Amino acid sequence: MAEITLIEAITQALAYEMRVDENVVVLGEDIGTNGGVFRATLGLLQQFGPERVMDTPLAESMIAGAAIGMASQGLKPVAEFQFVGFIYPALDQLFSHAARMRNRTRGRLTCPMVARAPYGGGIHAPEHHSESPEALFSHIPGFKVVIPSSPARAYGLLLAAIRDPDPVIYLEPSRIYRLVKQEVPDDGHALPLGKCFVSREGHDVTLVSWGASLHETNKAANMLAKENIHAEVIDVATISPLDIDTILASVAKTGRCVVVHEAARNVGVGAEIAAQIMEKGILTLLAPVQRVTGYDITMPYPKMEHLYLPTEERIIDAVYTALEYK
Amino acid sequence: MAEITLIEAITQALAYEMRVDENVVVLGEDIGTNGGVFRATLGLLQQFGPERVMDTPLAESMIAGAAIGMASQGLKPVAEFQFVGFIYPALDQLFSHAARMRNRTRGRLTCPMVARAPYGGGIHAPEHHSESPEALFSHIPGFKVVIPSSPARAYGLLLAAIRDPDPVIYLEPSRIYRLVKQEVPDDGHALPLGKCFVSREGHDVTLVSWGASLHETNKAANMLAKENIHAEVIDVATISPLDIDTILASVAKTGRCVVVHEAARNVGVGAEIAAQIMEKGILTLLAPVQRVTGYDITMPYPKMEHLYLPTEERIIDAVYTALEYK
Amino acid sequence: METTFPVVANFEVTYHQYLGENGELIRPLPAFATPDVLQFLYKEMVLVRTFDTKAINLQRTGKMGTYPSILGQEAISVAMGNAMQKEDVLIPYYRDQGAQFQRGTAMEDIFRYWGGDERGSNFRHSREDFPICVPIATQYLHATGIAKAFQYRKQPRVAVTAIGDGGTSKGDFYEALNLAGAWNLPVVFVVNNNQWAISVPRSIQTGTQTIAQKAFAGGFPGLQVDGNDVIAVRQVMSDALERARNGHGPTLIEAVSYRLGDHTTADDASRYRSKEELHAAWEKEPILRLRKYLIAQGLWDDQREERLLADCQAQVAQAVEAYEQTPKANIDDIFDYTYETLTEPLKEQKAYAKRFKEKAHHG
Amino acid sequence: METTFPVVANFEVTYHQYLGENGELIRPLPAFATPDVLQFLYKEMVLVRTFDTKAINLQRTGKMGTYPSILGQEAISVAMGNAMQKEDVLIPYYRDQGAQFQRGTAMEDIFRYWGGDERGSNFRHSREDFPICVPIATQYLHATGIAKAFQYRKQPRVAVTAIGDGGTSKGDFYEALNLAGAWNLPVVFVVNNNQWAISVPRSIQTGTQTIAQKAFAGGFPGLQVDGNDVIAVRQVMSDALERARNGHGPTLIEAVSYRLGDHTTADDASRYRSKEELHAAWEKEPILRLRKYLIAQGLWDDQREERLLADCQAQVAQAVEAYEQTPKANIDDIFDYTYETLTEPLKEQKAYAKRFKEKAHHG
Ligand SMILES: Cc1ncc(C[n+]2csc(CCOP(=O)(O)OP(=O)(O)O)c2C)c(N)n1
Ligand SMILES: Cc1ncc(C[n+]2csc(CCOP(=O)(O)OP(=O)(O)O)c2C)c(N)n1
Ligand SMILES: [Mg+2]
Ligand SMILES: [Mg+2]
Repeated sequence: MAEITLIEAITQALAYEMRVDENVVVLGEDIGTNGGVFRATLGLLQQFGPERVMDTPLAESMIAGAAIGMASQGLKPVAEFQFVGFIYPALDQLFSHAARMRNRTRGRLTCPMVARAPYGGGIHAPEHHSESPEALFSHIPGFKVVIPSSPARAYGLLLAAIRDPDPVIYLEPSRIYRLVKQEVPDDGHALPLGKCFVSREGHDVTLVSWGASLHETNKAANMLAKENIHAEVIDVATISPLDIDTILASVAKTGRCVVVHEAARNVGVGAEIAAQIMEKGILTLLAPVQRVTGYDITMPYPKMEHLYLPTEERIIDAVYTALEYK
Repeated sequence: MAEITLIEAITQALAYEMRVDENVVVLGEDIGTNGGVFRATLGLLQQFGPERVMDTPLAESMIAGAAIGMASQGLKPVAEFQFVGFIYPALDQLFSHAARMRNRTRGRLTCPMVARAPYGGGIHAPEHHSESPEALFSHIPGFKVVIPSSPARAYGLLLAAIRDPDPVIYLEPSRIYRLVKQEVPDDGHALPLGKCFVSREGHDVTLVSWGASLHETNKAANMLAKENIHAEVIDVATISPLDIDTILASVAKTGRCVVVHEAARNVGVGAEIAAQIMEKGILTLLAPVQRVTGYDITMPYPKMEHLYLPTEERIIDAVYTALEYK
Repeated sequence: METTFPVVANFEVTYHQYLGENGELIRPLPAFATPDVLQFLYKEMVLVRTFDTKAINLQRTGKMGTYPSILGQEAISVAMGNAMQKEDVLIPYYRDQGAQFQRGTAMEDIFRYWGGDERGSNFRHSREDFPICVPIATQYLHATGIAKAFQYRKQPRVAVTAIGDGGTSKGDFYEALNLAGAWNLPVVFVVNNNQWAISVPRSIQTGTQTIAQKAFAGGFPGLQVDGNDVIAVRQVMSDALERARNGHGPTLIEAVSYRLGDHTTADDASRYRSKEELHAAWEKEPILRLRKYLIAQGLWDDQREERLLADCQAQVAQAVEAYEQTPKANIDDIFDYTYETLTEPLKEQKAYAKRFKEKAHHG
Repeated sequence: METTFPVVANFEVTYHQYLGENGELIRPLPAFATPDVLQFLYKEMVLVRTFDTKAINLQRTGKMGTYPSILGQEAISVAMGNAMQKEDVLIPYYRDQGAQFQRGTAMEDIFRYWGGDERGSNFRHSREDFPICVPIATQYLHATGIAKAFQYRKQPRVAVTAIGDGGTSKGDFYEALNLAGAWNLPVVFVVNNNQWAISVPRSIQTGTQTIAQKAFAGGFPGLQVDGNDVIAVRQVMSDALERARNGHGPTLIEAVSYRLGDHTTADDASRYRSKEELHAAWEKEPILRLRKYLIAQGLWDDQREERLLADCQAQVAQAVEAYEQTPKANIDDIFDYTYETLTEPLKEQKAYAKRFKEKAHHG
């Protein structure tokens, strides 16, 4: 079996689900002939035609609002937002309607849509092309928020997202779109939403991350291993609802935890994870949970973005802070 | 001096600043002849005329976008969003531009605007009229987020917000618009942004809250006092940037902390406060920080909203959990 | 050499009316307007007004929350719902009671909604219709998505949506027009131009001569209709529905009317508009107008009116009864519909909430 | 009885052009178009193209990031900036290099911006002009706010803003038109209709005949101009500016042109559009057209062309030099402009960041 990249895994999942379920349609800007600016929808127009692969006018509120309408009719729209920095005009539709339709109508109308978007920095892209707003969606009840970290997870989680009966925000770390290749059988097997994955076992410290940052986190774990420090690495994968149990089980073992994310620190997802570990696992904690995050500044333009993104060095520094505690 | 309500204090602050600074203009839906649906701008049209008190067409992105343009020209627009549940269409303008203009232009253009909105639940209003999205704004670098809890603080903080050289999100707890009256001298004295206020001193537990919830928090403190439990109560007032030092100083004294807010729990501001207390004050903590919050559901319609809002009982329950720890 | 510049596109807005302000016929009746149908439309308008009066009353007596009266707009709403086929979908705004009743939505559900109960949107009939939409103009986009689903499935169905004059200032309104035009969608866009958006008059809302002309931004026809003339609204609706159903795309209908009541029960319109204006508007109101016509034609009289009013009262009273008998909601209700399956965090929160259920203070 | 429905409003779009596709005059020259001015406009267009070519080259050689070429739209951009007064304010989109240069914005700043450096938006001249706007259509609303500030202060200034054809699908575009119409604001709205929004052709973007007609949704004039005819664009711009400056409100100008390059250096337009279409578009391009006219009038020749190209190369080379000499940014730069005064959390974060400065791996 050929190895594929994360973005190819996304295309593979979209094509799979479109083949087996004719209610699945995709829509967005430049997703047709062009196959998306990152080529996530490459070939879909040819395979499924313009009625299912819809190049839309340039309007994100419209994309979300139309998807909500389609979903209410039993379609399963997968809407692409060209970059997650351009999803903000759609927040009203997403927050006010997608997230609430089931609750508002007590289950009569639902919104089984997926909002996909390239996400995160480190690709030397112009301003607004490198944002990490997962905290915003995680705070809004009604969404599931999913961020894959590898081709296999991208495939399995996207299938799960499309099949989920509720709206899923699916954020794709563009920095690792083509970073690694994996064999990903096109067997239609979904991965569970709402579950963390233990990516690496260890007993000295728990490193928690997701998306592209998981790669620096893994690198840090490798470097630490050379110092005989054995980190357990957790890929959160579903940011909301959070699978705190898997994290707590790890922290119960290690007693120390570092959470790593690209997004700004203040009221970020790292805070939630830290707060829950304290609430439910304080007795197992040997040091305060450390956060290695983006700063509370707008993501810098490419020339300076490397100063913003969490690095192995910062992660290792935080691990030592945790280990040296008391 | 006559005593005034929180909303009258807001009107008083607006009028004061419009008198002393002709760059201050107000705009929004129904703020002219009607004086705003809650009457926050009552009388301003008569005093300052339609060029400074602008009834706008019904469009929130427009209100924000136009305010950004005005602010770049040195005006100090104070934009009213009729309810904070209707600010979502403006999030793109606010996140992408208001919060970034100074940084984007390295200080050449700035955005000294205020976005005011009635906020929070408990007024038996229809859906979308009872939201608490302070976490969203707090996560976005570039904003200050302010929530007053009394007439005096509403006055002083609004003056500070208008005078601030950067964009301020000013959320007004509508539940307490007319709950208490206070003497508020119309002397133009601003209160500092970025500082918590210690509302009540105590040594057994620190209660941290803001806005309308501060009232249940204070009531809980009163009830606890009868049980000889002396709570220190902190009014956060500026939700971002957070004055963690005042909170830490209190927790250093009490060893226990309960954070109370109406907004949904997941990735809420309570998580940030809890995480920071752990990071910087874990050695003084005798129990994990407790959070008493809204649930991770859409704010229920009026019939059931009382089941959602934090109550004295829930706060006291959390205090006992903290006190009984270990 | 030429000195003028060629015209490359031009557009016009027509105004549609059959009944004059005094109920006199100013154009030949359209085919649908048989005596039966006209009497039916009349009755339905009176029913809506009876409901409306009761709803305001329920609010005033503390039995319901804030409520937006439809007073003055009955013709638009009734004609709109009446012209639709059952299999069409209504995507209403919050002042579409008449259309909702035509669609089979229960009065008690509307009471429940404004009584602060989500169950009011779990319609037993018209189950594909959208619930009341509070965030202004968002519903216009939902309508385009629904219309797209019809188009995709090659179903001869139409999405019908409505909005107020104020709502036409919002981005979602225009984005919907643009998409509907670009995709030639089976959708009918209705604007209830009742002259006011809360306290903001139409003249401040937009600088256009008509609202109908905003359709030209989407590339399809826009027209004005006398919104107090139920015959005219019913006719332009049917035309637009037929156009849409036959694959000829969207239409924007600006129904010119007047909000005779306050914006909602939380509003006091005397703060911002004159008695004179209001009195003048009452002269044109839709129910009286049709009654005058029917009476002149010998199709209506006082006896029938009396019977009708009694009938309407009885129907509404029954709905009030059903509303008041609604079983109490419980904690499960507020937790169980955020997701299809309760998540782990919500299981925990629900259990916690149940601990406090009995003690709640507020409300 | 009448049987037709009266027209209550009508509208038309005119098309403006002076130079035919082969550089021949098809209407008498407007007054501004003296030989000097025409030569000046020509030179400025060539300068923009020289800059553009260099910018693409910088990107290709790894010296700059993604860049959106203005190839084909030089006439629109130069005419727009040229028609403005110094005290007016430009609120550009990302393909307005020509207008920016007319306004005094330094070429090296544009290089810096696309080189990934915020300092590129700290213009030394044109300090009130807005920076490049990436979130499509948002700038149209900024323009209305700026225009409102002028109106409030009774300053005879105009806000000029631009957008692409794709951008006209967005809510902010229409909300801006509506506000400008409602408030009669001194603003000129320019649409660069270059036929493509990345890979999406104009025909998919909107169902309208023209983009100009979208102005009717705002209640003010909209017109089409040949965007490859710098004389026509300059003239309609002046007219619109004068209208606005004299308190007569906004104008929407649809400048019909063609994007001769890829969308940006990250795009490959051959994936989605035909060579034939591109070749046909080259036949109409603005620089060649004006050159033909100038040569026919004896106002231009090969010698002047050669000198001009050398001049432009030198100017651009100087800007590249300045760009390359830009001092390195540092940690303070990324922290110090989020607020006027560094907040406590940011002080802490900045100190922390400085600890790691030397070790950074990425980039
Ligand atoms: C996005 C949004 N902004 C503001 C409001 C508050 N609001 C409710 S109704 C209304 C006026 C609507 O006027 P119009 O569209 O003319 O409809 P009408 O009420 O007159 O029928 C406003 C401002 C809202 N519901 N949604
Ligand atoms: C809100 C938003 N959505 C998407 C994008 C990504 N994007 C950048 S340019 C572009 C196409 C714009 O086309 P058009 O408006 O015609 O301008 P042109 O590039 O052709 O000059 C898109 C989709 C964006 N910058 N902003
Ligand atoms: Mg209205
Ligand atoms: Mg274009």
